[in-house]
Amino acid sequence: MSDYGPLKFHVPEPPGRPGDAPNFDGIEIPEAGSVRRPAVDSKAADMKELASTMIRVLNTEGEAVGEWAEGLDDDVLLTGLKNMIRVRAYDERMMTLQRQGKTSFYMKCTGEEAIAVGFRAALSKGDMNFPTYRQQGLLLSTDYPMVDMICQILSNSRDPLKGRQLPIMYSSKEHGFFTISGNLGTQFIQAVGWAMASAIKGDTKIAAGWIGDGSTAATDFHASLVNASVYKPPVILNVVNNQWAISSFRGIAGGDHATFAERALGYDIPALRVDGNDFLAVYAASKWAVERARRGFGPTLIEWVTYRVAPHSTSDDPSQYRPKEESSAWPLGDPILRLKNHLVARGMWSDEQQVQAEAEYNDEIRAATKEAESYGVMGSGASPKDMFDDVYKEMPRHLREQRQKMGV
Amino acid sequence: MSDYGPLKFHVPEPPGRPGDAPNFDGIEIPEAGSVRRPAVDSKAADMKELASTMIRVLNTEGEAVGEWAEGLDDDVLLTGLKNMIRVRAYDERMMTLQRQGKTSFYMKCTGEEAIAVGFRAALSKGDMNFPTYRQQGLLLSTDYPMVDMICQILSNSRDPLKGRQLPIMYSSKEHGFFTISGNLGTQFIQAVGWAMASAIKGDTKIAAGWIGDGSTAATDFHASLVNASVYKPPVILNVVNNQWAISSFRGIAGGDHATFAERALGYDIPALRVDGNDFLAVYAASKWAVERARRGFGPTLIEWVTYRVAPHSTSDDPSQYRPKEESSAWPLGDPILRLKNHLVARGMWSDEQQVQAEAEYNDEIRAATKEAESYGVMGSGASPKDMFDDVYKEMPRHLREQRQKMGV
Amino acid sequence: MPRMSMIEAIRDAMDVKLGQDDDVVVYGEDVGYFGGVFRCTAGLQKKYGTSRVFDSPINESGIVGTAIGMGAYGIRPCVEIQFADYIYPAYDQIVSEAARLRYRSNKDFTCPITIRTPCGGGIFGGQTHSQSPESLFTHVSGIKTVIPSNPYDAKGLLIASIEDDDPVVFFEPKRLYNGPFDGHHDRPASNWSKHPLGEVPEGHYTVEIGKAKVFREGADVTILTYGTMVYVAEAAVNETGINAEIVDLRTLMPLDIDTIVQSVEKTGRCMVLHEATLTSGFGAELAAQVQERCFYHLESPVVRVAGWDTPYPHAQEWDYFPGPARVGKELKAMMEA
Amino acid sequence: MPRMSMIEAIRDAMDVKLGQDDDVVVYGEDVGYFGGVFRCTAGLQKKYGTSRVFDSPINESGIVGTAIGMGAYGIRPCVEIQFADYIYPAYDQIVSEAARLRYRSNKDFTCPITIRTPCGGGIFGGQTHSQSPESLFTHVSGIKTVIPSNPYDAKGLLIASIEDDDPVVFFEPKRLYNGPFDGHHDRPASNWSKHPLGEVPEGHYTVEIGKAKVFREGADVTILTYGTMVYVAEAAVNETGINAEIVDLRTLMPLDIDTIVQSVEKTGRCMVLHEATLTSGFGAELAAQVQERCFYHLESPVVRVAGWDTPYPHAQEWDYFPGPARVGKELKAMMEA
Ligand SMILES: Cc1ncc(C[n+]2csc(CCOP(=O)(O)OP(=O)(O)O)c2C)c(N)n1
Ligand SMILES: Cc1ncc(C[n+]2csc(CCOP(=O)(O)OP(=O)(O)O)c2C)c(N)n1
Ligand SMILES: [Mg+2]
Ligand SMILES: [Mg+2]
Repeated sequence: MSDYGPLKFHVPEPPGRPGDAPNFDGIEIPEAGSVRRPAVDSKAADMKELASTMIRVLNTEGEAVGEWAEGLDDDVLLTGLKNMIRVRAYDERMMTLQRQGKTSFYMKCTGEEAIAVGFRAALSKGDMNFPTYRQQGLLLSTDYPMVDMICQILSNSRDPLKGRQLPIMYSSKEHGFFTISGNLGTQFIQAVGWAMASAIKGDTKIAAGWIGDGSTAATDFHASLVNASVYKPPVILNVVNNQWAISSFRGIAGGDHATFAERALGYDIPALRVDGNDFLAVYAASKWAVERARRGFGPTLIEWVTYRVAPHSTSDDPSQYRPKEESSAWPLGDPILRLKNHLVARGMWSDEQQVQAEAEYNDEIRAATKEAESYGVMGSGASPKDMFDDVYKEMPRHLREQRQKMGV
Repeated sequence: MSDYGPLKFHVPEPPGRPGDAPNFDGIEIPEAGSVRRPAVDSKAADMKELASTMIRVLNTEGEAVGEWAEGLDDDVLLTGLKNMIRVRAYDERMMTLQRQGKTSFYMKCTGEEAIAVGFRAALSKGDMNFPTYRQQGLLLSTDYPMVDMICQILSNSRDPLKGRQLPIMYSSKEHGFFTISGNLGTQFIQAVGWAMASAIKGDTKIAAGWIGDGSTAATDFHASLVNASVYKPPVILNVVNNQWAISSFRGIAGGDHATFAERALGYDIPALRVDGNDFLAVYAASKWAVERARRGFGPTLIEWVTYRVAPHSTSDDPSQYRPKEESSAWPLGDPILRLKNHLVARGMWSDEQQVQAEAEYNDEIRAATKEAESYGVMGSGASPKDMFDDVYKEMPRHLREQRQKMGV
Repeated sequence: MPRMSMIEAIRDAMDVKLGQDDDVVVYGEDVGYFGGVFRCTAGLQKKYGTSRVFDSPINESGIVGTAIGMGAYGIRPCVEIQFADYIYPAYDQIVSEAARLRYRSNKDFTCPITIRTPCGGGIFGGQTHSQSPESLFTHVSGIKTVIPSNPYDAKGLLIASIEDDDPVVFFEPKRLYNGPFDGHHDRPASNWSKHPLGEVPEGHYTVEIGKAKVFREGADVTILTYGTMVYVAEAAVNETGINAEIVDLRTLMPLDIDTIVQSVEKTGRCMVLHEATLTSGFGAELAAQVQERCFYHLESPVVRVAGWDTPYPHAQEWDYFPGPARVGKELKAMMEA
Repeated sequence: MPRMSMIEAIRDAMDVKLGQDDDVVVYGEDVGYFGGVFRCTAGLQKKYGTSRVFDSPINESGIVGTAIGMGAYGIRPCVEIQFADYIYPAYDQIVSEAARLRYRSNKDFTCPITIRTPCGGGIFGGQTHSQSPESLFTHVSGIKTVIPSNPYDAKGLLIASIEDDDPVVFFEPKRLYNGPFDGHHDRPASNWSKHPLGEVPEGHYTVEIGKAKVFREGADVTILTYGTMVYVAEAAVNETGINAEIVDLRTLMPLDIDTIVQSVEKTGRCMVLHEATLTSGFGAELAAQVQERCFYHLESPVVRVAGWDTPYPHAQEWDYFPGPARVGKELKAMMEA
């Protein structure tokens, strides 16, 4: 064996660390409109290239081009823009609450707004999302009361989850929003199970799982793909590739030389890779996958290519591990700005309307915050009495004893 | 949503169940010699088609053809044939011991002998396998004492594992055979870790993980591919696709419409799909992957296409769930017969030598069995005294107390 | 009344629920066409179709994870983990998800699932076909843990589990599948057709989750036990002549502490007996509670008899298994304490 | 002697071992370049290179599984699970593999790995950043379970763990990272630089695994505890004026039963105190052993004070946490019993 040199250990590194210039050379960006749109009943094997490219609709001039631009509803675009503005304003305000010490924790989705908002627009009532903590846009695109969301953030006396959950871990069955888990990946397979149940019952509802690029490495990602591959349930498996998982870049999830969408192909699951900062592409791809699922053609995996502009959470400081200018150098731009430019170019929207919408949402959020705060802020709201409820449907004897002991 | 029909639930079924005629139409078998052999430093992306086809060397005339036939060592082929004969004879004899009640349990690898034997021939001393229970050929291709293997099967007083393990769960670090686990899939990721350690230390040793088609569904299969993708350690990830997992066919692992080899591509890991009943193909592919790993080009996944001729274990009766004639209809034939025919055709071997070799191994095994039985058979060998040792390196107080209590 | 083995009783429970309730589905590895490696689901796929009874990929996390999703949708999966030794890959789904859904969502989502799994040794299964991991579940708030010791209870408790709106881990002592087993492995095996507890009513009935049963009345010492050990305790009692009260717990969580306290206060002595590894086994919880609640009635310490703190060895199975001899010896020692 | 926080002491332990022994490697999620979400590995990658200190994919089973493979190869990985609440995906690897290798292979293969993980609540982390799952590991034969309560012990025990030839699960009470915490969350936080146990010698030393420490001598009641609860016990003792002996167990498995028995025989009373959920917590094992071994010395039942049997709620954190008021109340009640 003497003619073999010593082996070397390989640990992938991102193209830039603090002090380096941002470098996105590794991200190949095809022309908008260059990717075909196959029929929704296409076989995975017949559309493999869609996992390696990137579906994009908006070109640099802000025009909607190509097959994926066809049949998009203008109302959806207008509403989408407004919802994205609303999400961003909400995030800003909640960050402020955290800085004011009114809540313990917050997580923003800045730069990723198009994904949840655009996807939600393609769903119907009764469909169920299994979101991560960065899909507030799903809930903020519905009529779920914003006050209730803020009460959850504040863990106050009107918190719909009674203070039991970390802020941002909303739950609303009614609004197709599964209770968020702190454990990464676990809900992805539950989405598959939910969709299996819908198929078993001969229902028409579909499910959507959500996972981050880093979390694709988790155990249940594979369980999800295997079960989706075997039972072909009506589920959409969303991978939000925002390039970072706290301080680890996509390469630490094995996503440097293959795309996350390509993972699906080995399981005979069709996959789309989509510009996640292009609202039109998001909406078009979502519609395609929803139609496919609801027509009984089974699962689709979608990789949404985007960038986590914000810190991971209020506990995080990204300047410790990535170039400071990285987020502004991100080549796919700002989803709000891109959709706005498109609508302005088409004469459907104006700068004034934009300013006005921002102001309106700020007002809405300010009012909602005020109302929410009237029910208390962190540390002053939730009651210890509630602590022993709902561990089981009926409180067993030992919990009754413990509650008694606590004197509540 | 009224224009959508009710969803249907899909559960894959094998092409045949008891009473049906065997049907292997789904198994595409390319011509021997038709698949190219890329350089060992090829990128995964540049050899994708090797995951979807099947590398075959022996054609129907028993000739070795194509690029993968080049540079194979005749000695290895002769030794390989003998080792396969030895493995099959060993399996037969151990089954008899089980029927005689001398052991509680046994598992055969009939029809799959070429894989472990051919693979082992490509390894060097110091390399480590992380086998499943169907790779006895790895150990039987080395000078590991057969008597010791049988003593393990008999759980007798000379059992190297002191009766602690279920029969067939051998362990021999010295012979590059990691202690077998009853838990499926767990060792696959350990193989990756072992290879990482070898690379970290600048060693030249490589590791090989082993897993069955059914077990690719397990959690740690994904952990293994992710870690292999990220750190590119010198590991070969062997998937033995013998079509069945107890009563479940490959489709229940999601392997009906995509190959198991194709799974690797989404992780940027190169993959070979190989006729596992063709000893020459097995050896050639193994050599390629071993060379690739040892030269520092990282992991390879190999799908070995074969058929589980035997029942799952001595507790199983396959006539309950698959057509009786399925194993004889298996289109890739018997690995021993195929290699024998090749060697006979080339004048390197004869029918007489075959008969003689069989007789020799039967004698060896009979003698080894006799010796092993002299150390006791199931229920009469292992000592309760040994039960408390080796839970920890040093026996803690509570185990000393328990041993005392037991009175040994 | 028909006599059934425990396997038949368990199958019958699923049959009854599959027949009564379209929302019940049954799946797991080899559970569909083949009917399970222990045959507990034999015939059910044929009767109810592949959408109701089917095979799963070999991924226990996936089995439980999909079940949780189905439960959230609103149906009632009853899934099988082929051996309790293989439940660990599903542990995260059970602990972090099944157990927490109701609580964390303020009952917006619930988890009406049942996880059946064969446990315990005595079949020469070695380290990975013999384990009794029940205490790992009793520590997890939000899970119910059930373990029947006979066909009647098995059917009634399994129906109750499937109907329960909370997640239940349902342990099936595999050594009891075919007959009661008292630990005398060298004697001929008996089977349920000769045992009164093999009498299993047809159709629907339930045994309440959370209720223990006094299996044998006695005055001098209480034996708290469950599963296979019920019969080992009985054998030890018969062989020593000690007049013990044997309590078959049947459910570990929620625990029927009233029945326990009542018995121990009567007898003044208590043995806790299980097959699982001693340290941090469920016996620890039982001993802790008994000494806390019955301190002034106890004439001697609560004694635990359990599997040794080693992996379950293959060849030394009968040295590991807490059989009637070991139990009898400890019982006698207790009575002298 | 330098004063260190517990974070610094833990980092220093790894630094010492990385420097002394080429076979030691350190990895986990965000552990490499960034240095860990709690900064326990800050600077180590820079000092030792990416082959010795590196980031892992988010797959806890993979972290432990690769570590087991490395241990089998012959090196000594010390890995981090970012929060103990996320150790469950690795549970199968720990229980079925790490714990069993030596035994099942008759020491042909061993598992000299250390799994570090922050545990416990008190930082407003909610259900999934607050758990204390230690008892789930004490039930598993073959694993050692360590939980230090101060910087000195943390460094010495971590070095001992890395040098140990068996797998160690090393719990780090995250509420103690920066300073001792007595449960009075509404008072200013103190830090280790002001505490004698913040004195940490430079270089190599070990604290023996399996040895408890009498943290405070006392005559009237023994408090068995570990981790954060050591300081809560101390506060309760100071506030009630009850002369309790506080035993800091430091290692749960193997347990230092001699120190425990000696103390309880002296005081005649025993409280067991931990933050983990009560039922089947490690306190159950302690209570079971104490009543068994010290029965005739006990003047009152062993009392357990623990986290309630619910998930760890976010907003009700201080109602859940067994603080000095609750401990003090129970202590007083015990003394009257
Ligand atoms: C099982 C598990 N392991 C680790 C963590 C800690 N953790 C929380 S978020 C996070 C990074 C996730 O990154 P990604 O999946 O890319 O999602 P993103 O935050 O970028 O949206 C980690 C490691 C966790 N919550 N659960
Ligand atoms: C984690 C786990 N789940 C289930 C089992 C039970 N089991 C043993 S072998 C087997 C089938 C494995 O099939 P495959 O991986 O195809 O290997 P083969 O037996 O065909 O060689 C099953 C389900 C197990 N041993 N471990
Ligand atoms: Mg991310
Ligand atoms: Mg197989």
